[in-house]
Amino acid sequence: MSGTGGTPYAPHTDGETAAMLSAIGVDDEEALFDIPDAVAFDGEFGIEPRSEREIRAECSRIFARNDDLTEFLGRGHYGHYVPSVVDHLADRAEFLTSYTQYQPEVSQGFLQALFEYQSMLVELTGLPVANCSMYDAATALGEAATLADRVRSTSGDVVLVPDHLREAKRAVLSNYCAGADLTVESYPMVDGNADVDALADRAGDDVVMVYAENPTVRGCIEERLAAIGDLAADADALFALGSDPVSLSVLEEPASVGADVVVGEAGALGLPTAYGMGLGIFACSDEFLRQVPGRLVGVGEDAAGDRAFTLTLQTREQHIRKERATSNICTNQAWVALRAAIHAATLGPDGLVDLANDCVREAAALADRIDESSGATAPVHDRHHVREFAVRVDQPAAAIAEDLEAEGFAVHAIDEHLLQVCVTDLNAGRTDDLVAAFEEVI
Amino acid sequence: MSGTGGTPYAPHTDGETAAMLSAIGVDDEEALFDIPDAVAFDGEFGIEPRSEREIRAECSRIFARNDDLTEFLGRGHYGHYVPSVVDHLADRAEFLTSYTQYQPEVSQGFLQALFEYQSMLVELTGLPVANCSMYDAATALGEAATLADRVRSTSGDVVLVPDHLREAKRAVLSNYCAGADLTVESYPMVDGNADVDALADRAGDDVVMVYAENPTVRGCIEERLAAIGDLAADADALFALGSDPVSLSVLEEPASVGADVVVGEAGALGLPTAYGMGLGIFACSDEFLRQVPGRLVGVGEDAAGDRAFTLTLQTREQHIRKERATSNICTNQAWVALRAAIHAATLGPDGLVDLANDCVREAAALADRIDESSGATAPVHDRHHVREFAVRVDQPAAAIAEDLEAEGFAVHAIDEHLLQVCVTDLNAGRTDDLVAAFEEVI
Amino acid sequence: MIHDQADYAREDDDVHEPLLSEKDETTVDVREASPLPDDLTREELTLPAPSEPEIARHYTRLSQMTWAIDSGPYPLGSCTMKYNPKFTEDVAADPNAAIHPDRSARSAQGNLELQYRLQEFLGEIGGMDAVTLQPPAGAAGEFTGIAVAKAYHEHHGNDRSEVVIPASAHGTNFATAAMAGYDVVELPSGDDGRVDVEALEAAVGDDTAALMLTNPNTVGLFERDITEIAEIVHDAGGLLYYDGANLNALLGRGRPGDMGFDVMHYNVHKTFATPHGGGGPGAGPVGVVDELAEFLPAPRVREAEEGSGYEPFEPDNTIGKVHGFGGNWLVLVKTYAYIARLGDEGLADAAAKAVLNANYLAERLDLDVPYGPFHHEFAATAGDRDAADVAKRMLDFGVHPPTTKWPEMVPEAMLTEPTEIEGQSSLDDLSEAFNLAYADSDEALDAAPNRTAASRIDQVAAARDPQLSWQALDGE
Amino acid sequence: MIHDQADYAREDDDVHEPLLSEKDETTVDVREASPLPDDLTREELTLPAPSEPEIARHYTRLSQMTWAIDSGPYPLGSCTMKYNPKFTEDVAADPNAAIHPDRSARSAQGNLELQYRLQEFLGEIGGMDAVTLQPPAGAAGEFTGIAVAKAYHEHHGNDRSEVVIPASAHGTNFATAAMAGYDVVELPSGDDGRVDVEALEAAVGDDTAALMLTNPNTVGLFERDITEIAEIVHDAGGLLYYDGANLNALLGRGRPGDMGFDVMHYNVHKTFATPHGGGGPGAGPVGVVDELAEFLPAPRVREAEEGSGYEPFEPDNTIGKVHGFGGNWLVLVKTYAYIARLGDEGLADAAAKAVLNANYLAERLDLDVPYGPFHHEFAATAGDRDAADVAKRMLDFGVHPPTTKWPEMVPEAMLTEPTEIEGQSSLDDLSEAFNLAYADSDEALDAAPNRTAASRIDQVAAARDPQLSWQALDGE
Ligand SMILES: Cc1ncc(COP(=O)(O)O)c(C=O)c1O
Ligand SMILES: Cc1ncc(COP(=O)(O)O)c(C=O)c1O
Repeated sequence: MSGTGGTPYAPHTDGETAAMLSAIGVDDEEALFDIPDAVAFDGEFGIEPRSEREIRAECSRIFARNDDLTEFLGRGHYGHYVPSVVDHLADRAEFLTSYTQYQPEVSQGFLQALFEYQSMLVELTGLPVANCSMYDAATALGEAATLADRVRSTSGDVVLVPDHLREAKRAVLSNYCAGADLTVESYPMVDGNADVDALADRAGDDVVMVYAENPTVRGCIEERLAAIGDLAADADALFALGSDPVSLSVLEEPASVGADVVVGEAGALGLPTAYGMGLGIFACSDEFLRQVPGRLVGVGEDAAGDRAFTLTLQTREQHIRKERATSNICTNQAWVALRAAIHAATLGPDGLVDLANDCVREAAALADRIDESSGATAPVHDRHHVREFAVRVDQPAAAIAEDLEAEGFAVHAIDEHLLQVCVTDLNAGRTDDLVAAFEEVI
Repeated sequence: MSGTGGTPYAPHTDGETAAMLSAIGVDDEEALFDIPDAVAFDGEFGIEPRSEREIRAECSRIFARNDDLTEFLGRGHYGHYVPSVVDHLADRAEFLTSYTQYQPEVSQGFLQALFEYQSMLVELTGLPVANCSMYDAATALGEAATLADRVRSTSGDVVLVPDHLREAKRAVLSNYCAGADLTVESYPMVDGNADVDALADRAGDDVVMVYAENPTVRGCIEERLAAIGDLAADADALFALGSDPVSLSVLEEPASVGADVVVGEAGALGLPTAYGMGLGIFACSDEFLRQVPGRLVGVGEDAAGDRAFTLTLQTREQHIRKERATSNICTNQAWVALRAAIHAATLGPDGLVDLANDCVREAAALADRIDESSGATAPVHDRHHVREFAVRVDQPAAAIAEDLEAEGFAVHAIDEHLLQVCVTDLNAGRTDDLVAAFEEVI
Repeated sequence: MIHDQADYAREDDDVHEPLLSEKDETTVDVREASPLPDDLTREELTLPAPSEPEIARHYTRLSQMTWAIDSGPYPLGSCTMKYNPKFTEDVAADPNAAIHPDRSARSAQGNLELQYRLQEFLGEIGGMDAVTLQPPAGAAGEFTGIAVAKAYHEHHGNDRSEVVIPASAHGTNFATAAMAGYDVVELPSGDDGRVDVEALEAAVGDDTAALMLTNPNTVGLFERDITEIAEIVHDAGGLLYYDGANLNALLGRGRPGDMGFDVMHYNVHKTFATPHGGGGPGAGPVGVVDELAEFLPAPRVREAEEGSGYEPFEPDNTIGKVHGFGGNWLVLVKTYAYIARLGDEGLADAAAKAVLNANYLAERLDLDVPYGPFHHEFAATAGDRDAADVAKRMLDFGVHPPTTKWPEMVPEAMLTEPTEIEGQSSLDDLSEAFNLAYADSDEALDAAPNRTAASRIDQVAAARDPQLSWQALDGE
Repeated sequence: MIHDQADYAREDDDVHEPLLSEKDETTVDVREASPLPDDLTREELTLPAPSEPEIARHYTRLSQMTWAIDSGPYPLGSCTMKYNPKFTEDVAADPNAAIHPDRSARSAQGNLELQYRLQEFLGEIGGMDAVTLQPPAGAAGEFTGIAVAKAYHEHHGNDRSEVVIPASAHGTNFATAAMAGYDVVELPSGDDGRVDVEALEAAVGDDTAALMLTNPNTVGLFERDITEIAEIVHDAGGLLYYDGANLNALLGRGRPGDMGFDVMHYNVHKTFATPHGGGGPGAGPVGVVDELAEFLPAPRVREAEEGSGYEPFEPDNTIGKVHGFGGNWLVLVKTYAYIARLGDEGLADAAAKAVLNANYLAERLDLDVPYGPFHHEFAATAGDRDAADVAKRMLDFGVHPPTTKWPEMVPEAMLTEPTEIEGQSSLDDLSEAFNLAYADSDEALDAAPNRTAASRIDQVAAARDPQLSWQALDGE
């Protein structure tokens, strides 16, 4: 083992190091470095090495400084109960410590798992092509915009997004659009849904993509998706739809409302609440097959004529096509996709649909109760909701949120007098207490 | 998936169940049961099924009812830091969910791991034979006594054990001895060590086994083991020595002091503090090879002439020799042995010796400080200690232990005015606080 | 379904994954390192000192050369290899449960509560009045139960020297009785594979301390005459011991306590799906009827006075201890979690599906299955083929074979227990493996297995010249 | 060392482990089940509904058909496949860290503190003044860094349209520059494999927004003229971007900030050993010098007023966001744990051992290695053999081959990076695999691999007729 101060993860004994140096023909490791003195570093980082036990204790102390709140938070990052088997299987070292399947012959297992993930997304979206991950919903939306830019021959440069869009997602989209000289514009909402009439007025030649979400970031189910799809088609704009796999298990199939691309967040499956870490969905119609960003797993044959899996259509990718690639993405979220696939498998379609339906029922019930008991208005929008809904309060929303926090609950303050509350299987058991807290603080 | 109320761990769809029943030619599952009405059960257990999430929450609530104490407890059950890699590797499903290697051709991996465990024990004990586990130290001691009974042709029926022996261990030994018509007797101690003179007086034809521990249950290193070994040999009694792998890494090698059998607790490696769950060591000299209880892994050859591992000498075992078996043991502690082996591998001989030496140094230092600062006497015995030592207090020991508990510390009260304190790497960082607590309560 | 097992070998000398000792051997000068006087220490210690990456690879590779439930069917008769629900591992890993056994009761209320709850669960399920969780395996449970029976007899001044055991019983039953100091009276099986009541009557008498029985028995047959059997033994003053290895077939449909059994062990790694860990740990709690409760090992756990939690206590005439502490705690926690997960209906369904699976599988086999109706397991006979050879060939078809050549009442027995966790298609695969192997040529059987990390191992030769450590190999 | 990979197949149709959809397909009538009006829901949903035991087996089997670092050597050049310390998984699994990103700062002090500490660690290690943790991978870091550079230029009223990139650079550099709206100016490699300073001088000018460089470069050569290079770019008003993929070779011996780089990304799944997860997630934090700090993505984390913990803040002229939330949190936690484990000396030693290993391995190869002295990786050339074929043959010898056919400056390149985690004997095995494959017959190379779960896969045919889902297969 290496001496004190060395990395514990190199196996060299002093004797081996010496033998290796002599085989190379140098006296010490320093001789192998070809760094001019002028730029060599001889300072210190000042980082003390610690034992793994010390670090576990240290981090556990640090994390204990997060308050112990019951979270009714959503807005794009959702926690559902992740069955234990997901952790146990995904944590298998072959999955966790492998990399991109450049040698498919020794990577059949992971490739098949990703192929199955793609297939699940195909079923959920109704679209025939799904890649095996983007970083998250926001970057997937950005990639959708650049895809639109590539595939739409319109002279347009406008990407239309709903006014109710998470600000951060819009910011990411803007950064992706900036490089392609696209502009992001919002279209208005009526009572939590897209204002289809306003959208009709706005949609024109200059629009390359129309984006809608179902459910919206406020949890509202969009009721006129097909109309939006038609509008987009008429404008020769891409229709991109944002969602998540739990919602997709019950809501209108994107393909059936004319979606060309589905983006969104699949981390609602497989990932625990993870401080915003995500899993970007990217699915689209066949037409754009050679324009898809990210990795695709396909089926082929091996020399024995047996079915085998392999990464495919790699000529779209940066490592081959460089600046003409469909995206710069390389490392993606494969392991998170694996987790989502395992989670979906444990639920099965029944479990998935039940989970989604519970998110619909619980949201309606909780909104009602808050509305009835606390003097707040909920839901603010007269729509069907999945998981979450807005609440109007007379007081400043931020102050109410702070008061609720003092009671042990986290909710969103999304506007001067608007709160937002998200209920899933994880916190549904605490709704009584939340309602009581609302009564208390309002 | 099975309908509501069924086991979630059976894959049968209703359709499959029906198809299977019809293949068998019965109408329902009940028809397959051949239980006379008179003894059939038609009541209820009253156990409500719960989701895995509910059970996790329930058990976590239950376990939170254990007080959060810093434990300075030992006396046969020791906690050392178990590196994370031990959990990750031992938890691999192939290890955790396999069984006894009845088909060695598909069990080479686990067999090799057990063979390596045996080899580590051989190195630590100096004895050529080590089995691949007993339940724990106490049952291993019991098995040593019945081995002595089988191999010693003396007319004797007495097993001599030290006066400082954990009461529970003696009780287990007594149960094993009862069936073989053996009697357990204690020999006295002087200042924490075996009273070798008294032992010499006692040892005679009627003795089939002399047992000593190193360190003793009070943490004292036995200073005259070779003399005890000689005494036993002269009396034609088996010399059985109890220890643990951490202590064995520095203490005299059992073989060199004449031990015929080594028993003890190997759970000090690989197992976290586990409420007494253990891993029994059983090692012995070649002479007793065919009398060893438990499983043995040996090396053989496969049809290709390659080295291969297999369970061996199975004719000793109950499944072949029935009432003439060397033991009734079947299911043992194989997975715990695997954990111990991985832990030992992560430490290497350096790490193991360092750990043991720290246990010697920390115990001496802590005893000194308690002695100096609190008015208690420590160590009570003027010996070298490993991990633990006795403390004499003027007040009732139980009351002091209770007071210390109120301060957040657990120690043993082992006699009217005797406490016992055990320090390892796990609690060494809290010795200042313990000393302060001692000052406080004495 | 065919399975090729991963394996590792060096081309030069065909050694599978090298031993740790072949990768590294490091010697430490203990006397130099130790603060102890030289005469109290060993001179040196030589062990492998691999780095963490090497360790990770070593054990990952070894694991891939190990068949497990999570690999595929593992229908070892009598062993009850069920899928082990993963979440029970998480429950058992709770750091709050990882306390020292010598804690004061006051400070260990959580663990005491869980023990109490599990005692209650098991009592209900077995129809027993009192339960100890201490025995660390089934055989240890047997030893405990027989020791309790012995203590009972002694307490009542009865000097009894014999334990009666059917020939079809598991080896542990015989060995246990002998360990407890009893003479074994072996009862030949009746023509129908069950206890021959007349033979029993003849065997039982004043010397009978107990009859040990498993029900359904080891070929899955329910002892229909259990009421009569119980009467015979009780009338003679003996006790009825229930070997819980097959309790999984009865869950929710029959309880040993209701059948007249006085003492039993539960085999939680079988019935309640705790992992078998490559040979253990398991746990073998023991339940008894009221009259025997005072003899159980100490401590047991009971509710303390109103509202003050739980407390350990010593039964009045306890036999003392059968484990240095409280047994295999982590296993007991998983047991609790499993039982709670299934509940009444789940447990009953587990039994139903286990019996369904065994019957369906038997139906599809080309091998004969003598005796019936069987429940969760059956012993097919390989007839004029060697059962062990057929088993080796089955390995090539991607399944683990059943238990072979036991019990002896069935010639060339293949004792098969698929448990409830296999589905129809998996059972179809399994039956195909049976049938193909059974019908295969002698040469194919002799040459099997071929797709495994090692080919056929000569166990007889290995036992002739035992090499039990890497030190022994060095000495070659 | 030879490795046979585990695999599963049906004898009848030679299908490897069946797809989940081949095991079960269950259809749910959504409209019946849903409380929503029919016009808002889909009609039905069809997906596999396997039981937990089936799932466990499925993924266990798939895992065994997947090569990983824990299987053996995985010397993919540029990818830096290090052993991933297991304990970092436990640190990241802390339930207290699993909070929602929209928590108030007040209630998320723990996570903010860890972010702050990690920003500080990374700043020190790279010699950078300000760090954002947000980018979720290396390429995302590049995009962030270039966007920051662009914002800087725009802020200063500079309209610059070009990014200069050496031909040997990674594909992501080119793609990133294009995504950010820049024209790419490709710089051919100099004769010594490094940047040709004269060519650079010619390429750089008023339009140059930035030069993207990795150092050591993608064949492991240190850009000795880095000071001059920096001067040229800076004099032209451009910025210097450092691609952190090879930072692992410099740890403790050189810092991009000290070399004149203005902006860089860290590739934590390379340099700091967080797991690659079969393709991700990783993380690509970005560090910048003071002048660029105001453009970094929002939020960053800083110490709040004396004693009141940590707070997120928005840099004055932030480019906004590059990830919907804070990036790949779990990966960042593992990064922190790894850096803290190694500390100054461990990090420096990791670099030293990585360089030692690469040099030792190259020394033992029969293949030529053009260019030098290289550091942690080198590009051997397969000469007149096809590098991809040699790689396939290497699979049969129990190792993962290196990156092949890239960078193009080396013909039939085999870009090899063993990292510090291999020991001498493992490197010897690896070199043997190289040499045996390299010397093998054309037929052997064509036929390879043979010991893997699948034999050689025809990727061209697969791309010709893409089948990307089980639905597509059904439609066959
Ligand atoms: C019928 C029977 N009885 C007893 C036992 C012994 O149980 P254990 O292995 O848990 O000690 C077994 C185990 O295989 C068994 O099958
Ligand atoms: C030199 C170089 N730059 C950039 C990248 C991109 O990093 P990532 O895959 O994390 O996006 C890589 C990854 O392989 C690389 O090797």
